[in-house]
Amino acid sequence: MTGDARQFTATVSTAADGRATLPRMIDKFVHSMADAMTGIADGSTILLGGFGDVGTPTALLDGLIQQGARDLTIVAVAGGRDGSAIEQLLSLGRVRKLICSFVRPASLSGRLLQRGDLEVEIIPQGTMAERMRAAGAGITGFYTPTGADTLLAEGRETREIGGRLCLLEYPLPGDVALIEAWSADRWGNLTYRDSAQNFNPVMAMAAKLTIAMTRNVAALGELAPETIVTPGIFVNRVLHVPL
Amino acid sequence: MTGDARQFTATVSTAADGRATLPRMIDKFVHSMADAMTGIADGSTILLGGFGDVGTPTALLDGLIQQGARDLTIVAVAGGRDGSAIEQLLSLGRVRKLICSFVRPASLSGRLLQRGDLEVEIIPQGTMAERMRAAGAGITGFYTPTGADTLLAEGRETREIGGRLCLLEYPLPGDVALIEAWSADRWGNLTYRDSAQNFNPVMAMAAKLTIAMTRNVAALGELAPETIVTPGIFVNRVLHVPL
Amino acid sequence: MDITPLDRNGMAAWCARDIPEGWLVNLGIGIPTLVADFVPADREVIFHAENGVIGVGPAPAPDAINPFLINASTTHVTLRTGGSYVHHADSFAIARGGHLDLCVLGAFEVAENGDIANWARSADEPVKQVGGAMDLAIGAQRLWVVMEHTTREGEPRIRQRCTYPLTAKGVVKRVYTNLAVLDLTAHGFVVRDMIPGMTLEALQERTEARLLSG
Amino acid sequence: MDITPLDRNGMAAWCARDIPEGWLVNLGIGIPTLVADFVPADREVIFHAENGVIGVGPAPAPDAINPFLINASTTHVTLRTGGSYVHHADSFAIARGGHLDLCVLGAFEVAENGDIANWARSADEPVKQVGGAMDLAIGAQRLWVVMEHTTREGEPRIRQRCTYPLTAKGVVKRVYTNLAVLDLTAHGFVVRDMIPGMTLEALQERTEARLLSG
Repeated sequence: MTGDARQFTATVSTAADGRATLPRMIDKFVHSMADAMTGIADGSTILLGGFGDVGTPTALLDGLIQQGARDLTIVAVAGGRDGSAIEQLLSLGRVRKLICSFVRPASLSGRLLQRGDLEVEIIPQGTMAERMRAAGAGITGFYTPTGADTLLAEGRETREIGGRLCLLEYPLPGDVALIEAWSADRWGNLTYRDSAQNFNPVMAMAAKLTIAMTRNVAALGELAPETIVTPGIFVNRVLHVPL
Repeated sequence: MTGDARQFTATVSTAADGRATLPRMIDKFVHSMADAMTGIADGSTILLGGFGDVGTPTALLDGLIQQGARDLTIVAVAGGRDGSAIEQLLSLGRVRKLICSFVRPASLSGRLLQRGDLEVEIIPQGTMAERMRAAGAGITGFYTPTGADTLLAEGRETREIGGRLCLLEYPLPGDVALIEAWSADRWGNLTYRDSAQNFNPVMAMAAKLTIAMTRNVAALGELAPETIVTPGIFVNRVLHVPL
Repeated sequence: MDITPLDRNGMAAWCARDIPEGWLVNLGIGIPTLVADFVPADREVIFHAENGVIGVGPAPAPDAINPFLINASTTHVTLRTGGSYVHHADSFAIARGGHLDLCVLGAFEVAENGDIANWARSADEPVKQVGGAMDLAIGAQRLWVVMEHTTREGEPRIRQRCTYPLTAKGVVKRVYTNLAVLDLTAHGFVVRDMIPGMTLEALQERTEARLLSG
Repeated sequence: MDITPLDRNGMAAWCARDIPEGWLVNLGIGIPTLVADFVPADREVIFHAENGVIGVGPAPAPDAINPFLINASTTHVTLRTGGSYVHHADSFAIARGGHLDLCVLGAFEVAENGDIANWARSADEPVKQVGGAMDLAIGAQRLWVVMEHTTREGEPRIRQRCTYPLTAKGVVKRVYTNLAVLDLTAHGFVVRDMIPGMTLEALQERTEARLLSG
């Protein structure tokens, strides 16, 4: 007889992990905005996808405003135009800090910044994307020539590599990522439409809790494997918000 | 009248860049193995795609053997089984150094290594992939916990980040990448089949000269933009090698 | 009572039972790869392979092999419905970035400080088999090891300190052997399960590290 | 003879003529974005936009706007046949990794040591407009600048040294202004072309850096 664990009745419980031990199909869809926003704590760092109006999860930002979390750090490509959801978050006093690649003087974030009423960290756009990728990829720091010869390097650690001055950059992880997808299945696999990828796939990797709104719902297997840009393993919740 | 440069006859020549100034459609297809291998110099570092037999550009390796370049540094996932094209390169004495994540004791690379007749650099597989991505992405160095607590870290620069010991790793660029694609168009846009991506897209980014063999040829525009994995901007030459 | 140590399949099955639905799991080469065979097909566990497969499915029928679809052991596999592909850098971003709920590796030795040694039997060994083990060991949320309890010569592999070159420090959370299941806690190894007929005393005799009863 | 400085379109067209077939080119916001309009549609130049578009095509017809397809200026564009998309980290990997044959940026000032300043008029300026310019400036194979030769007040923008905060050091290769085209060489600025009626002396009067005749 060969030993076979299947004969034993004793099972090592995994309940200590806080996970259910009963089989349960993977289904990342939530069915209300309230469920999508559950548990976002005050003080969270929110990675906010989109570039311009494309790929921007506006409905989720509205949900975040409803949900009420405050003292937020918002990471986004820019400080938001007037009329944007970022402006609304700012005007409600819910943002402690803004991390972005630029701020328009003619916007609420620009005016708050000029008055010294908002903490803003400006990061070169490529470094911002790369810092989030590093967070998602377990890279604990990296060197880049970007910005090394500029004011942004003042007081920071630099190093010459290959004859080029480089800045040391650290990962930029999020507590939450809010992203927009074109289509999603119950595993959380996501596709994007045209230029609507932008920051979304990178932010999905970089946050502890990734919440996606999707314009379309696909059955599992309906999205061709070669068209899936964000594997569902990076996504925690999906909310269907039709176009 | 508004000034309009189109009225001028003088044109600033770009011939100083060594590029042709005459309009010429982008067409990266080459039509012979000899053309594909042109200019690979002795002493080159060759990034060699594939994992097992999948995505491995065997025909291009045969072409490299024919082409005759020597004193090569080969970067590949492993040292090659007996019967592989890597073994053939090794047995012809064309390899000065092998950079890989493991070597099988029962292979020519293993036997050469045991005899001290081959320089081998062993890199953890994920670090190897990331070092090539760094080369392609202009990241001049990065920190990773991978291997930091091991023999591979001996004598190397480490740094504690977030309470974790990390190793400093540098980019791993190639002079040439040899890769296999499933389909390609004249811009060099590439798709891969199933698990045949592996190292290929990363190596395409990391080499000065990327040579792809493709199993299929597509007209420009035939590959759906959302299925293109390697944009043609990373590819220099494409050779059609039907399955 | 006679004791019958588990064979490779038995160890794999023991481990498989403890993998809950929904986890993303990487299985190392050797016995760990067998674990997938003992996870019921209707339990949605997502297996990750280093060569960029997310959602590795069971072996194909011999007449339905897809030559472009292999796992990290270069064995032909299938893709589970819902699965997808990434390239090697993104695949290891998954591993290193903490996205694996679990990695199961084989080992030469594990120690009560959580160290694992699985790639070389001595520092001088010329032929080094690192592969992706170091990236996986440091990156996964949990590292479980499946291995024989002792060497063929009867030497212990569950150590106070590893004697072989390390793969990673302080990462092992659980060990499945052909004799027992051990959890690694702040106090050391705790015996969670043993094969029929095995006693804590007999197990301790085959183990260098001190064992605590669960 | 009267001189008529070029307008924005004139500068863009001047630059456009010098971009050869086959190059991968990123155009910064402002005048550089106009450059694409002056590259003939049958000349295969691949335009890259930071938001992950490779192969930006011309503006769509007003009734054929794709709301999901914009360039880095958030203007609606089309995708050229053969174009594709990547995410933001990969898009800047293209820029930083040296894959752009050319980047064309606007600037406040450039200097004879190749420095460029294009994001802030003083170190104390609270509202900073960095965007992707620093990544593009350090990464492209060639950086060309398109800008007015002087400020509205007649102050020179072609400097011995930049007076505004730098975007990057030593990267500028060529400058297109409304008056001239200057190449940056090891010896400094060399005048490659001037608008009709302009003389080297008159141009030097509007330029702080020393100009060499081409």
